Amino acid sequence: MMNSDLKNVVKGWDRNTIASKIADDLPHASYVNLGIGMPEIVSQHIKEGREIIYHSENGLLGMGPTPNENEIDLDLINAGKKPVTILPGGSFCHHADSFSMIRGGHIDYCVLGAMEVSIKGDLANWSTGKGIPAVGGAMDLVAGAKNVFVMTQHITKEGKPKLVQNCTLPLTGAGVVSRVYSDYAVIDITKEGFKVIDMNENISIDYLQNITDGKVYL
Amino acid sequence: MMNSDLKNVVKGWDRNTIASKIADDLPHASYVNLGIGMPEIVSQHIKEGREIIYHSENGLLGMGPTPNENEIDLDLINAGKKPVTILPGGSFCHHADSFSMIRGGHIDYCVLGAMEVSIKGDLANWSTGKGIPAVGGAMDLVAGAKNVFVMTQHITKEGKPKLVQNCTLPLTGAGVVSRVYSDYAVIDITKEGFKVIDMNENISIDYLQNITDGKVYL
Amino acid sequence: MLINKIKAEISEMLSEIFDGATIMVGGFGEAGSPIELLHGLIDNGAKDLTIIANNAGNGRVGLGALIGQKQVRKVICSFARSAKGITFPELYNNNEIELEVVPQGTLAERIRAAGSGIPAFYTATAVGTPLAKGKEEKVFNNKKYILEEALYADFAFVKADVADRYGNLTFNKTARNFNPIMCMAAKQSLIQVKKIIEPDKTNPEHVITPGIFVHKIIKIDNPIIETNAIEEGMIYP
Amino acid sequence: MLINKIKAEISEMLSEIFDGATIMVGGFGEAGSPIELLHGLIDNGAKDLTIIANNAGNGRVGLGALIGQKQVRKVICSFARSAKGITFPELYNNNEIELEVVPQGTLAERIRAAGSGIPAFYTATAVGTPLAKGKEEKVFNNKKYILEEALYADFAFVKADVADRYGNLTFNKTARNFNPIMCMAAKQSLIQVKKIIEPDKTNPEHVITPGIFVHKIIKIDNPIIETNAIEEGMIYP
Repeated sequence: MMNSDLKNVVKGWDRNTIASKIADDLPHASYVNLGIGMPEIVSQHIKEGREIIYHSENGLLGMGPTPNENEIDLDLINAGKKPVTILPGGSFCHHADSFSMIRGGHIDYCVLGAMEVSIKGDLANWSTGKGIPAVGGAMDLVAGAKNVFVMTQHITKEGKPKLVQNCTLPLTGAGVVSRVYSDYAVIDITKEGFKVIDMNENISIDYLQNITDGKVYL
Repeated sequence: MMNSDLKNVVKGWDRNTIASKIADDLPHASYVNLGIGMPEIVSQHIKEGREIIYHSENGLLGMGPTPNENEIDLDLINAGKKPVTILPGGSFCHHADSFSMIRGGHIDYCVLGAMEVSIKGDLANWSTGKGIPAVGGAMDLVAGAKNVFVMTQHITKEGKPKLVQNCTLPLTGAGVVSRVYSDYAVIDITKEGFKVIDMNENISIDYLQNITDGKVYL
Repeated sequence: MLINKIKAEISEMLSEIFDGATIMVGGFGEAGSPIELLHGLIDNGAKDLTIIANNAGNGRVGLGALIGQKQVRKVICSFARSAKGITFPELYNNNEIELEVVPQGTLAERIRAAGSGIPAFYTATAVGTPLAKGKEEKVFNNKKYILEEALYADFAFVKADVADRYGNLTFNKTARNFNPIMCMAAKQSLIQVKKIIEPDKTNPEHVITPGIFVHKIIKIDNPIIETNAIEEGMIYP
Repeated sequence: MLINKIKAEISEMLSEIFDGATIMVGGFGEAGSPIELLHGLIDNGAKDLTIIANNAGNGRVGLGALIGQKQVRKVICSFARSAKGITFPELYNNNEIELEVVPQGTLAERIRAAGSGIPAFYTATAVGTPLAKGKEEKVFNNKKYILEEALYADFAFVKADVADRYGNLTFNKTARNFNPIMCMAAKQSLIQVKKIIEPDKTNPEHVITPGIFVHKIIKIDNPIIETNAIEEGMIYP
């Protein structure tokens, strides 16, 4: 279990470093859905020579970057309801067709935030159990995408681990997460536990174990 | 039961007369699917002042008449695979969307041929039980259209009734037929039996009963 | 006589609305949101409504305004939380409105199913989560799925871009979203459009919603822009 | 590096085909029928195939030719009878080929279901008929429905009109038919098109099959016209 003294002692990777690690793992020509919030910056870190096609739940394939102020079209928005653009080769479709792309297993990767990820790959990211329940497309994405990547801080603001033996919050999906990218490590979900495939250069495996509720191994 | 002596004794309505009776019962602005074969001529008998929109299973709404020889486009065909045209206001769609129109209850009327119609509204029109079984869209149409009209000869070439107490051939649908238009009568399927709502001027109700296997009433 | 689904007045559009009706409301965010029809529904005054939509309204405009008028008994949606939401949270926190949360893709598919004659289908979405509670579970190819039922509606409120008098519709960019499938699922679909064209100007290859799914159309060529209306503090009525 | 799904040779298109594969073949009648890909499959020689299509081929061209080569173990279709059918009836009457008859709408919906992550759905089509035999029955709103399962495929063979290098497709008139949904249902969809355009010439509002459902494309700008080929007595190979 975590020692609360460790909270924020060692500084982890910043968001752009995490995003860049994710971007490096998205192969050329893959179809990708980036969750609202932190995952959106992944698109800024794609290596030269790779073409990635971004999908947005609201019927947009081939999503481009944020428009300039004078190019904003309120009929061209993303799943976060923010103005976006469409790239050549993109297309529009209705919501059922858009979710056929997700639910039918056609999206190669989705990248989502997390409140908790369990050692079995369970994900909780839609509800704290309080307030107005709102799920959006998260449950469809984790059930349908070929690979579910989680981009998250390793510990909560309160200093609690987000990678846990068992999720305590309502699940978004059970056994759905393939890989977690945190500020301290890149971790695959395996039958043997949290397998560390990349670790922050400033920490030890013991440190990582200490901030993780569940067995980590190299 | 029918007396075989009666076979062909009284001449019934011809095809165009039957088609015209059906056409008169299709309200203005209705969406209609006409089965391959005899039902196709119904479209030639629509009264002036009514606009009917024809649907063809292979993704064509707003089907128009047969083209002239020099206007034939082999990519513009109907469910019978014959060249057709499209009228202004028509549209193309894929097969699942086209059958959503049928199966989702959006087609107001379909008109189909029959081998047998039972007093409960069961329809057999796809298989004699011999040869290569082939069903096409018939089962979807009878299950999905709001009103299923049957256009048929009252008796078979062998002189047997087509309106029967129980179908002997494989069903297309159970309890699906609304109304039958034969060369001798127009008959509604009701709980009480075959209700005659129009009868050939040259026959009596006894004659009609004699060529029908199941109670007819006025 | 020619088929003509175009109406002149919002009141004609809404003449068959009744208390207790289930109404689908198209749009995702404000893109494709039929604000003028919703305001017409406030004027109409029908109550005890069930609303099926992706969201639960922003500010006191459109769906937000309708909910604020307490005309809505229940909302079925994927995401009822919104930075600009005022009326739904108020009523929800006072237990004055019901909420059924449905994953967005399941919502879309349940709507399409209703329009396609499918009373229920199996899906992997929400398996193992609280939203699967009470739902029939079945295994296909060693994977668990739950049974989801079709979502039917009496009316669909839709905003499209262009229509002809047959009801053939096209939409603008991501304003398409739920609108086409809601037209399929409702007994009567009511469409506000920016532009009306002659049928011979409709390209049959480009129609998104064929006229068979459309019942009444009204031209609103300069619709309210929700973002601006909320910024300007608009309150309807 | 740019995404480019366009291939130069039919053999490249078919490089991953294997014996025992399930292949969806688009087209309704000859409209949208991928004859050149089917002839490529004859040259390829893969056998023991399951074909999912609406029909079972005409003459000794395209699907009719493939069946005549005895490369097909089973056909799943709605209508295997045809005035011009030669090879399927021959094999069928000799019990050399299997047939699964599926109502046309159920066939289309089972294909779409596979592409949409729906392993099974309920439908009213075929209830009370011999084609409902062995199928699970369930009542919704006092009406009987049967459970139909998704139809998956390893490959889809499709003929489209225009493509760009991303695989965005449009079709010509009723040549659309089963093609778009088959692209969704197959692990790999192989497309022959008449014309290839630059992506910036693709109108994103008019795309019928988005590139995500397309894997390989080949340009066949002057495809065989089945009707003419059969009239002229063409026999492939």
